[in-house]
Amino acid sequence: MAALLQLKEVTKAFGSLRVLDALDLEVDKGEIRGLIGPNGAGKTTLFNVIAGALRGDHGVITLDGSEITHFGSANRCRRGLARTFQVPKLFVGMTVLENAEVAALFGNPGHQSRSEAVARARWALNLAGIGELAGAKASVLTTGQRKMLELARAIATGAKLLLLDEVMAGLNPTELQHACDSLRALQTTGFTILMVEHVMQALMSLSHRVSVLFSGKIIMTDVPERVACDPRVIEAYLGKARGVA
Amino acid sequence: MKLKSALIQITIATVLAALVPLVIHSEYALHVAVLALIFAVLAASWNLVSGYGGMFTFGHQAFFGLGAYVSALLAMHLGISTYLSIMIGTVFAMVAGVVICLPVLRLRGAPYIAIATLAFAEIVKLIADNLTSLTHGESGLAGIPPLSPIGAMTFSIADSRPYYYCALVLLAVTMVLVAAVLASPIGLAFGAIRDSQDAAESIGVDVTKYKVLLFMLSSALAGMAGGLFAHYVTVLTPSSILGIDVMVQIIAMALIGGLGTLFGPVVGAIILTVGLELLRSLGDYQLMLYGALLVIIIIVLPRGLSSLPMLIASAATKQPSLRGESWKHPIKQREP
Amino acid sequence: MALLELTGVEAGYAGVQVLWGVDLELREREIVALLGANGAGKTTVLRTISGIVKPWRGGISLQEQHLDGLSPREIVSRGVIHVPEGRHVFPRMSVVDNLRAGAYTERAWSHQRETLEDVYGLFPRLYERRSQFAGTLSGGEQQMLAIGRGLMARPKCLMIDEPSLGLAPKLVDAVLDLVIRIRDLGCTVLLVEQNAQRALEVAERAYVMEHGRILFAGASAAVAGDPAIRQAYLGL
Amino acid sequence: MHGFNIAQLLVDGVVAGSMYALMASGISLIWGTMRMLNFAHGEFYMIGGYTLFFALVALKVHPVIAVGLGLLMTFILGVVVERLIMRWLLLRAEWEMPTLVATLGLSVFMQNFALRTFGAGDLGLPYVVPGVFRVAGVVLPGQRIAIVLVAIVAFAAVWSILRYTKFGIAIRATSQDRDTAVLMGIDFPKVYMLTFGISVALAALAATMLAPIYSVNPWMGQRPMLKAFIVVVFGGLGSLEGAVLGGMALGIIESVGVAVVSSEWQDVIAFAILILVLWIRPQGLFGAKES
Repeated sequence: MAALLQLKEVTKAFGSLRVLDALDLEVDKGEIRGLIGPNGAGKTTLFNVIAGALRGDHGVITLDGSEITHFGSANRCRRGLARTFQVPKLFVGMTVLENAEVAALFGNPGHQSRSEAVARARWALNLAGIGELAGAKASVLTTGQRKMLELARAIATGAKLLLLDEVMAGLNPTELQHACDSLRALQTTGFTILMVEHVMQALMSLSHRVSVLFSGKIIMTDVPERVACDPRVIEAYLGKARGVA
Repeated sequence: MKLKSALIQITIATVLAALVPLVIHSEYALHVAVLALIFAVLAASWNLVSGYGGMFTFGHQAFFGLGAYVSALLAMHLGISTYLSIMIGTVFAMVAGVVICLPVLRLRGAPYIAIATLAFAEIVKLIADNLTSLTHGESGLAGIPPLSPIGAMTFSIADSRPYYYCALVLLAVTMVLVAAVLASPIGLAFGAIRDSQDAAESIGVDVTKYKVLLFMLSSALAGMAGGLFAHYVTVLTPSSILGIDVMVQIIAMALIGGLGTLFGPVVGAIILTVGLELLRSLGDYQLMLYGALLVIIIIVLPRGLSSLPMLIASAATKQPSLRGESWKHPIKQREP
Repeated sequence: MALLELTGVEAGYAGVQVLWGVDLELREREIVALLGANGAGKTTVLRTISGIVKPWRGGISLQEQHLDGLSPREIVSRGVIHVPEGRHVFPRMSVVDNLRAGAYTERAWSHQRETLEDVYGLFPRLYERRSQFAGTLSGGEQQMLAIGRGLMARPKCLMIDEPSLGLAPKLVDAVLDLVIRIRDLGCTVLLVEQNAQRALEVAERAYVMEHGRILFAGASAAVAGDPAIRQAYLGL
Repeated sequence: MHGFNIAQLLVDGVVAGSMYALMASGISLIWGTMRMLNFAHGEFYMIGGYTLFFALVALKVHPVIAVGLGLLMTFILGVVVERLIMRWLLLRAEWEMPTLVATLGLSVFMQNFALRTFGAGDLGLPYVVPGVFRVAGVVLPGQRIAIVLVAIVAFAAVWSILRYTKFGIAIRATSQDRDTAVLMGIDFPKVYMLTFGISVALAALAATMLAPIYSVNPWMGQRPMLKAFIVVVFGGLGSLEGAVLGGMALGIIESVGVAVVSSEWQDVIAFAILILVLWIRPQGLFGAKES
């Protein structure tokens, strides 16, 4: 299967601190890939570098075969890569539908009419399970609904690859269930998903494969069951007992 | 707001406003009305960048003054039609808007944008002050020709009525333009940029392009208002149209009506111009009132009069404030 | 006797509830670890104790006196000190000024000379670097400084949030050794740690949090052997 | 030569620069600590000028006491303004724009209040320090020497307060990381109040020194404040050293610039450079500190 997203030796340093250290990563078309790692491993930086909010110091990023290393985030989005934010950044002055509509209008390189954009926005809201909120003001949404609106906005851009940054954090159990269902539905619809998530049950049950980021490198990529049992991962998360090392 | 209902409201308001001169015969009252309309255009144009674009500029008077001076000078020295000169003045203001927009694009944080735009306005004012051979500096540019006649309608300093209609048309056109832009995809892009620049970029909005567009539109409208102003009052001094006081008035008008609302700045302009004129007995205390009003509004009614109904409603239903938020020691991320 | 006690604390931010009835107890002169995955609510517990977040319900008491409802300043002056995650030293202040800032309360300020000597005794490295800007220190040194700054307030209870974050393994050892020495000086320590294994080695007791609730509590040895902890971290 | 004496120009530049630096350091201190820009700084300067005038002319007190009264009056006014107006705005989630608007409104209010109360006329004052010294062809009026000395003393005082006192540590800690300062038990509202008071008192100090040279009127604060904005942008907002360096640089450039550009165009160039600096280095020329 061909890789949709490919990172080669991507490096990013803040001052003397190398947050990403010649990192390689490939995400295949159509998969749900989980990205885990302990606090401070560099997950958010990696996301920002992939999405274009930060530029890497080094390395090459390709999306669907074409290089996007030097593109800004708006341009990357129009090429099929959309993200959500850990703390939702909604357009609070607009309705839910308008939030998704902007994404449909501007995320897509092809010209489209207003009604097409609205239709696509509604479709995205339905996929994210918040279709019935279309007319509501974005400012009145609950945390869970905000997260889902971020997801819907990413979908509405028509992106092939969704970067989801902790979409499940702060959701209650019902919302969590809905979110999991939505993501599965998205995957069967043909989206590729790369997700950072701290709600481990959800991540482990959704992901086809999980990549583990530790001190700026991907230390392993495998199916969830094997990742969770791998001593390196347990060590990265729980730490190493003294004297064992 | 839906475009259709906005257009209907604008039409009704314009028609009603058109009847005003039939009721009011006092030349003085009409004069105040013309000023109110011109300031309404100015406040509405500033509302575009600040209220809809989220960029709080402090130099909008520069575009107003540029439009006024360029148009006045062209009409005086080249003898061209005042409408042509106003158009050229508008283009000047628009170009100036693009010029100041470029550094502003790189700035995040209201104080930096405020300083940069204020410095720009000061430059324009100083130029008007210093080019005495052209502008006569602070002693003022006098003898600006009134608007050229349109068919049978002639303009003179003695009669405010034709100017009233002229200003009303300009305001109506401005409002329709603003409403149409806001209802279009461009308006959605503006809103997205204002609410979250990061998110706007992440969904493919070309932030630079739309910010420049916003500045162009806003400065052009301000320039056009300036042109009309110049040919109405026929005397210009740098401090009367390029001073910080003008900016204070614009901000007060937009704020009192409600930033980021379609009619707010217009309502604010009318209330403040007419209201303060009614308090004429206060005479020179006007500017003091403007200053005090700004402070009071920003503390008590930061969203302007337009938020008043909402505030009353929420006070009546006694909505609890957000729990867990300690107002005494709020901990927020405050990075510039 | 309990030094610090939380009973049924519920709290959150801007209408979003994070803590759902947290009970927690610290006794005099002990180290207690507070464990759990990211986003479990550990930091919020500390912020609620230190008064930055006001509890919605439940009580917090220090030696049977109410702490909830007090301002962060009053809580600090009663001797409950929060060393924040990510160190947060004042980067453009010298090391010694950072330490003096820690002694801001009246009581601590009048004793600052002695305390400063004690802190330099614990952290000789800080003494060597005392006139350097804190921003120029290494990550490990900054962590030492953050803890030292907390000690300058002469705390009864020191709450340390993620001291090992971003530190090399050797430094993690050094920091955790210090935690023991601080306890031996008579201070109670509440340790929030990502590095659970290591935290359990130094702590007498531990609480494991998940989704804003205490999932499990007990002696360190019991917690270390319990599968619940792996579930809390890795979701299995 | 052409009638320009370089030494004289430099000395004049240092005199003007030390006053710009005083104004700018107040604006910078407020910015650094409270993260707000004070558009009314020039009006506090004006209050200092008027207080000095009335203390000297009406109360006929000793000049040193008059200057002291000017500082005290402005400090108290600053504290009151912070407590009554700024406090509410600074505690809001969205504080950047509202504080700008409030200080702008305050500026217009105070200016026009002065205009109504004291009239539009220029009030002249005798030099507080009489006498003129001549050194190697450089003319040095006593007042100007006093200005530089006072500025040096003021900076030394502010620097020492920031460096050595408990309150100074609280200011620095608050400005570098307010949320962490709270964890030390630092009462930041109090820090805000006193910082604002001290900062505007610095402006008043500049006014009491310059009033005898430039006269007192309701608009006297406008130019110095705009100049101070240029300085803080050059020096980097929030940096005291930057304010001093930037102030001196602007004073000397202006003074020497007279030899090159006629004086009425100097400000145009200064503002243009300001925009250029913001464009190229949004953090200011010397202000590399904030990442």
